[in-house]
Amino acid sequence: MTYPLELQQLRVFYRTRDGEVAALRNVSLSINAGEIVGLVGESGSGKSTLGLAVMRLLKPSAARVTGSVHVGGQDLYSLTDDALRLTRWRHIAMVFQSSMNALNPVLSVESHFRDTFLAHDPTMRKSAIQTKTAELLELVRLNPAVAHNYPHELSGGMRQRVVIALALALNPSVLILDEPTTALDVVVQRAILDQIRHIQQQRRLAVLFITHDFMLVSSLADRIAVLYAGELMEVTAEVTGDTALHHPYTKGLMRAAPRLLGTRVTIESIPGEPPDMRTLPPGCPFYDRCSQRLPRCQKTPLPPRTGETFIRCHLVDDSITVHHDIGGDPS
Amino acid sequence: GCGQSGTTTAASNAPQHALQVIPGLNGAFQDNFNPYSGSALSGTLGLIYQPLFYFNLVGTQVYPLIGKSYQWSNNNQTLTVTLRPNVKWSNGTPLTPADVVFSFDILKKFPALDTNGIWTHLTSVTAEGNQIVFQFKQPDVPFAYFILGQTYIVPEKIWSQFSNPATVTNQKPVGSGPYLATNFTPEVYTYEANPLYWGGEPKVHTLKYLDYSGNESATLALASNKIDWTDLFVPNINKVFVSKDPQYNHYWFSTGGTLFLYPNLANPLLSNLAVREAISAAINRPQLTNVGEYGYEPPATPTGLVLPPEKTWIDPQLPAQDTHFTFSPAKAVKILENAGYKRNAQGIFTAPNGTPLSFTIQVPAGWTDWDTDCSLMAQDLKQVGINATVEQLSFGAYYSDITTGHYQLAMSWSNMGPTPYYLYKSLLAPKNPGNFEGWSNPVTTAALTQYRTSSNPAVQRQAIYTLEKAVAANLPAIPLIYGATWYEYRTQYFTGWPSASNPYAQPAPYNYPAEAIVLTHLTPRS
Amino acid sequence: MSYFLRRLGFLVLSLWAAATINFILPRLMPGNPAILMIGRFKGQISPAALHALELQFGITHAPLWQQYLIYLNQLVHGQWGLSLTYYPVPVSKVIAQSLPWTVGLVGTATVLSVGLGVTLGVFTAWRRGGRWDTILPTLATFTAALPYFWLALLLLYGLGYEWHWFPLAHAYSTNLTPSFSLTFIFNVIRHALLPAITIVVSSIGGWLLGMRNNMIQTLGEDYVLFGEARGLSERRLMIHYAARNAILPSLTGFAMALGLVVGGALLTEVVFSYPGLGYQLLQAVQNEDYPLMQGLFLMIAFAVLVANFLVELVYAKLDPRTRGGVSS
Amino acid sequence: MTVPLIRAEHLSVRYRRARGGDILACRDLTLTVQAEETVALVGESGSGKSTIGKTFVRLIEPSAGHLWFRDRDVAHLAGSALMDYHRAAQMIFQDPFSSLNPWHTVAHHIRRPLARLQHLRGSAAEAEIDRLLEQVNLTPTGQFRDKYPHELSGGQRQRVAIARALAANPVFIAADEPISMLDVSLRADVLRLLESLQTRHALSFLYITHDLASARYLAHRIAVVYGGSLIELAEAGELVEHPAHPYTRLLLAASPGSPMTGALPETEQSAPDLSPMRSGCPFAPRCPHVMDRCREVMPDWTPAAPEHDVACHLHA
Amino acid sequence: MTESPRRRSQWHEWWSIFRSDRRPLVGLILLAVLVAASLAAPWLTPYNPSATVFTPFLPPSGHHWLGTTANGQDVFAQFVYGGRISLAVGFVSGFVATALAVLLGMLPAYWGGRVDTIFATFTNIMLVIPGLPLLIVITAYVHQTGPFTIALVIGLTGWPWGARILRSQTLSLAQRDFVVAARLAGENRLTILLAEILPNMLSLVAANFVFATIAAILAEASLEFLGLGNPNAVTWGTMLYWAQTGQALLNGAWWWFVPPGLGIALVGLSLSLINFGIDQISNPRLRVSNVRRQRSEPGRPALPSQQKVGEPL
Ligand SMILES: Nc1ncnc2c1ncn2[C@@H]1O[C@H](COP(=O)(O)OP(=O)(O)OP(=O)(O)O)[C@@H](O)[C@H]1O
Ligand SMILES: Nc1ncnc2c1ncn2[C@@H]1O[C@H](COP(=O)(O)OP(=O)(O)OP(=O)(O)O)[C@@H](O)[C@H]1O
Ligand SMILES: [Mg+2]
Ligand SMILES: [Mg+2]
Repeated sequence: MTYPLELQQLRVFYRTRDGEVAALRNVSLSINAGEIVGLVGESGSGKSTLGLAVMRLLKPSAARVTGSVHVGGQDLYSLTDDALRLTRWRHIAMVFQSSMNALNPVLSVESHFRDTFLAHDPTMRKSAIQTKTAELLELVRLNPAVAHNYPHELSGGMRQRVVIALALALNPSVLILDEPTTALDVVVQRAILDQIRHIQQQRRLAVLFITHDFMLVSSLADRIAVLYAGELMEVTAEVTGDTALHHPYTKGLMRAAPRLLGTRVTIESIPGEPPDMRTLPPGCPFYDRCSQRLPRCQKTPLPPRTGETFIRCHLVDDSITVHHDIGGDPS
Repeated sequence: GCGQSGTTTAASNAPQHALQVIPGLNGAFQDNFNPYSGSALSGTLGLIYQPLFYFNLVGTQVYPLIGKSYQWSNNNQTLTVTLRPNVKWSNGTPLTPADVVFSFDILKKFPALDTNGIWTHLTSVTAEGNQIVFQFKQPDVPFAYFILGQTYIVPEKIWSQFSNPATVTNQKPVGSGPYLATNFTPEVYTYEANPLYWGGEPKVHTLKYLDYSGNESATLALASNKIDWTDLFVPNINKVFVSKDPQYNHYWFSTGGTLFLYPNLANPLLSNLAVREAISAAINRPQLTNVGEYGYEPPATPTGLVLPPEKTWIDPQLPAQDTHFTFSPAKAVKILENAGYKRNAQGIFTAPNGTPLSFTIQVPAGWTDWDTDCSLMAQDLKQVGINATVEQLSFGAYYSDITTGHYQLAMSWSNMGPTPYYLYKSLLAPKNPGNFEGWSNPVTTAALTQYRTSSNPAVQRQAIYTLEKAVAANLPAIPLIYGATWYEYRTQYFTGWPSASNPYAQPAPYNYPAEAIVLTHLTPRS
Repeated sequence: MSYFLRRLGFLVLSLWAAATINFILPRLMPGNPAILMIGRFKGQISPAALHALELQFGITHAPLWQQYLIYLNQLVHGQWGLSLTYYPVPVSKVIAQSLPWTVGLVGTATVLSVGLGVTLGVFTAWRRGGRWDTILPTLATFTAALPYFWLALLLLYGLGYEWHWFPLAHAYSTNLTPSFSLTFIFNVIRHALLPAITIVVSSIGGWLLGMRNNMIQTLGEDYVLFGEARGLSERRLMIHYAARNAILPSLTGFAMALGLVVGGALLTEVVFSYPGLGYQLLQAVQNEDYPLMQGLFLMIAFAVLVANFLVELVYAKLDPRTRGGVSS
Repeated sequence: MTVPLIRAEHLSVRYRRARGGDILACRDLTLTVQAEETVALVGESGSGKSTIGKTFVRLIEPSAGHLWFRDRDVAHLAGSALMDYHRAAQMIFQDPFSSLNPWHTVAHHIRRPLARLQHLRGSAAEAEIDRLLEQVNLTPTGQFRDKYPHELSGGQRQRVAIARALAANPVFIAADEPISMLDVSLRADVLRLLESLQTRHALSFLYITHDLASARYLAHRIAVVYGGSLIELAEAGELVEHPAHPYTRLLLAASPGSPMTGALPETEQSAPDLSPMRSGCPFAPRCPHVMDRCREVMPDWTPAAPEHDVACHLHA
Repeated sequence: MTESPRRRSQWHEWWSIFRSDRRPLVGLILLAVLVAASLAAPWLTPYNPSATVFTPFLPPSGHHWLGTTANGQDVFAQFVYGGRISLAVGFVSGFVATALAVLLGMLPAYWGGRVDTIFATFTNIMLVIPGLPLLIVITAYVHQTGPFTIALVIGLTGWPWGARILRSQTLSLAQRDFVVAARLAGENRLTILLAEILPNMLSLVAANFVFATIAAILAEASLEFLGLGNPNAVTWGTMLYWAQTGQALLNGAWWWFVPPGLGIALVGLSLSLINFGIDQISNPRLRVSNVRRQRSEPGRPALPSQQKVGEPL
């Protein structure tokens, strides 16, 4: 079968003053239609890089990409510039991390829609554009009159909705959301997430939802992919259950967030800091910070894994039971 | 007489080449032919309006213009001018004695127009038939120069109508001169020959006065052989200009007024003749000429007379050391030592009372050749143990300093007239505005009076001889070099230009009313 | 409304300040115009003329505050007086005669320079790292540092005098009479070319570099990337997303430059003997021509302020954030 | 009960703005913070949380009301008296990237308040710097002292900011969203640090956040503000378990980790009116239970439960 | 990644920016050569720059590297000695203008209130007054137009544009949390201004200095070209003046006219090239280091275009 989005052995290297530095290493991930995959990880783990690489938006002068990205079975990286331009929003769209600044301050909301439509269909009629714009704005629960506003006249939440509406404009099959709500108030965030989920189900979108907020994504996503130092450590479908097997890093992320309800559980932070991407150890990149590390974790490379779900950890190799203490004391 | 008989025989089908003039560097021209305006367009005085006579400052000629002759009487207190008959205004009406009288009376009525102070000397101007009678308050023979040569005659009919003649731009001038102003733009204005001119229609039909504000573009135009007549300062003129067309390109940098180093005689050190002599001996005048002035402005002579134009005035009995300067630092040192000055630790001479010979030399900022001259002099003076520092001041500050005696040494100009009297009067007459140094001496004052009150050339000559000796011996101001009148001309289209060998009139286009004399002497090359 | 009033207040205040500075400045200079007139002739006119000139020029020795009040009063009544340099030509006439040439030459050159500079800046930034991006900014840096009067002289000498490609001076050939004929217009353009090139060459670099900097800053903005992601054409992105935003910080600079156009390009005009205002300004200052200086300074101040005001209007057109409301 | 550490009484803060009229970012606020207590201030963006925090540490002078510190009104202090107050009341800012000067070393940031507020100089100051760095777990201190902010991670920077606040040896710290700009794993770090500092130094915190979960974690009591007004105040557990005000309920429903699904309980999403002329409940335009009264009168402060007060006409 | 193993101080980082881009380095070297040449003038040439002892208009040769002037001065000697004053004037007035810009731009801005309004208005008014005429008036007023009077005057009139830019930057920096935090730490206003705000504007100040210096060198040359300086001082400006009055080009003496202008252009070029480096340093995107978890980037100082471009003199 063809996935709406399929990444194989994706690697991204940034060109820096210290030479090329890998920001993503051998990432393989597929998303089904109608599925939301959450991508979590600390800052700098490569989440946005992944999003941009999937969109083929990394500047060739700044970054080198190997591996493949297939959108609807089509290899994005073998397209010509023009074909790429046309494929982009029609098949795969993205909402940026900093959507607050994703709208051109000197253009009205309407112009953004017009630009988007005309870029892909120069013959589109003005009236058609207007009706579609109104429809899309209503889809994200905005008053269609907002079309005449300029970005600065909108609140952050409204801007975010406009950006999401723009992302849906050409009815793509894949949607990448890079921290679409981090800058927002919880109430607004929740409203937007509800809408995203609603639309996603309606249109059977394949969604890659990038965030660093484990709590947020766990209630939203069908699967969660955990990125650490440019590598996928785990892809899991179930996070709440106590029995599920998890990578120590995933568990660390879970334990770090305070709970809203229930008994007050002491939170714990993951000690240490993410590794320097320029000087990664040969073994597990999490080795330095892992509380359950084994001697061989330091030198032995992590096993390559693919599939719907997987864990890449030497503990799991040996079928050693990982203790699940995320729930703390179940009293 | 210098009247030209109009010749029309040479007239050909091809229009005559218009004579191209750059009358000095200017901002865009402003349409202003008011003879009373200091900024009237070049040619207003001379080509359009004329005085009664023209006195040649580079030669000895006196050209009768509207006047035909003049005469002193009544103990030199009455000057009578006989007018030339049949002079017409360019609008065809005759020029009457009443016009002449009016041209003087208007100066009385509007003192702002009387830039020569005519009415401080006259009591009345009246017409008697064809004659104009000027009554003087006191005998002042040389002042006739201003009355006869510097006062322009205007038509009463037109000028009596202006409530304030000073503020009129007079764009359609009616004059008695050889040319008519015909066309004006900010870049070029045109004169055409006046067919009604009393001396006959000039042979040069058309004059184009061009506006150049940039020295560079003007010189390039000159070097491109596009200009027939101008007064640009051009260094290395033989290479830059003459060599571009040696057959036709010529120049003559005639000497103008003498430049002096003025000592403030109120200064106890500078009032000492020895100090002035030492300074004079220490100055390397040829160097000023060659380095400061591109070799164009020759060293002056001790009498201050402008040579060669005034060479006929030189006292043949003048001792040799008073006819030219010798540069001698050694002599300067000796003079000071003899006068009892001693060198201090810094090598600077000090007066017996202990004050060192240390002076400032004032010079207007931006007059760069003078600035250079002064710095050369300062170096010269240092050589002989006199400390001098150059002070460059804005012109306003400089001028008020030298006129009010707030200076020690200053480089400045002197005034010039048809005879050396004008220089000496301005330089030596007590309280005279040009007497910056504050000279006052019974001998010179008496000599000036002697000249002023006599119309007898021999008496006048004796007075000048006295003054020459006094100046050379006392150095009330120290002559440096002669100013120069820049003047370049081309003979490709027109001949008859004044030159060193034929200095019949001041040669530069800005010399008024001399330019009219020059233009009426030119003939087109056929 | 209150905003408008405040702008108006600033305008009036600025004009008053310019007028006052312009009253004080020449009077700080030693001497007076009559004395300077004597200086212009290197003493060739008789010293008796000083008094007469002072009389003509109406130089009073009244207390300064009195002169100031009279001066302000005349200004308010639009009387700019008679130029002393060109006495008795009215200041308004001196200005009116030279202004069109200056505006024509310097204005066109400035607009050209801004236009070209901005375009090239946009272009080089867009092709960042490319060949043109290494050549043009470096070249621009160099031309911006050229002393332009030096450049003017070199051009005048080389292209004008040696090679005869361009005329040596003036705004039009002196054998033509100004008219609206094609010959005359071409002649004017031919005469303006060399000075205009000088102005453009020496000022284009600043605009290019400034615009390039802003562009690069803007190109890093998310909305440009988001536009690219949406598949917008390069043209649209470059012009409507990047350049349109990048130009905003330079607008004040444009306003200043446009306003100062009426001050003329002094040295360029002098070198090419162009009949513009620059040389008049120099002469006015050097001759302490109070009325002419006053007229010119006020006109310049006025032009700059008006240009600023206009640019504010344009700004509002280009940047919706300034159109009322609270900017974020 | 003893004298509270800090008590705001009818505190209001008015901002003058060039255009669009003045706004009341804090309106008639009455709130106490006891010694060694953490009070969390939650509310949506723009509700006036930072304003309140800055007023509590007197970076802003209130336009009305009193601010009692122990038994002294510090609302209008200035000059050295204000400096004295700053010895007791400090602040931690939201953004560790802009709260440290990129030009100064870690040690310098801490040395300045020591010198100005504690008059510590020389080796005594240096020893104190080491001690403070240790307290915020920036060890070995020698390794951090001479670093520049850009050489530190976000969490480390926030620790420096905390150490700087501690340098004044305060009894009260307003922590303005100290973790909102930090990464997940670092958030826990800083929360734990604040927790431990409180017990070790007998500190009181005004913990400003929009994240109910962390408020519940760190605070003893939670105060909810909306549109510049305090609308609910209760013990932390009580508030999240039994929210009384419709806005609090909305907030809770929207917070990640809440079990509530389905549409949010609100009618529309407009920003609250902050103009001084407003008379009714700030939440009225969004409230699903809005009554006429709500738009006209600001509800009184009423107990919804013991130690649980709310300003809502529903509970009157 | 959060930490680089090589812990570099700010200065190191800046230096590495200088090294990595070739242009600032070229600029530095160029400037260094020009400065060194003028400093080493007595060793580079045996001739006195003012001595009029040689044959006029000699073309460049082994004896006279750049030929001689119309008065028989050695052009190379004039060039290296003249560079001294031209550079000194440039730097002095660049310094004065920058100092004034800092003083009149920053202080009132941080003081705020009416003081700020008054000074901002004053600055805007000063901007409206055309520079060269103002210079001419002031040089006329100040007696003695030596190169350093001119430098001072140029400095005194060259500040408004910089002041305006620095003012807006100060206003934006004053809102930053670290400034607020400094207030909490008990710092007084002056300390905050000097120790907290000023350092963060150094790159802007440096850029301002660069452009003020270029403008000053050009302005000085313009004044002297108009004959308003001291013609006996040897500077690049007076060289141009004398070359122009001496009709160097018409005499074919390009070697007299070209070097001073080229010298000025090269100084300007080198400074602008150096400014590319400063520009990069001041670009906040490079300064915001690799660790970040920012929701947005608040208060990013927008660099207004730093040049007062295209003011025709
Ligand atoms: N243009 C670039 N040049 C060099 N390195 C880069 C570039 N962009 C990102 N990186 C590096 O690549 C790594 C991954 O960055 P990325 O932005 O993808 O992280 P992220 O997971 O999205 O972080 P965040 O949660 O902060 O958004 C980081 O170490 C970052 O410093
Ligand atoms: N200096 C100021 N001048 C004018 N208005 C201000 C000022 N500071 C804040 N405001 C306004 O006051 C209101 C409250 O601001 P405040 O920063 O206190 O809110 P907040 O709750 O901290 O918001 P956030 O969660 O976004 O930090 C907002 O409407 C804001 O726009
Ligand atoms: Mg990211
Ligand atoms: Mg806040």
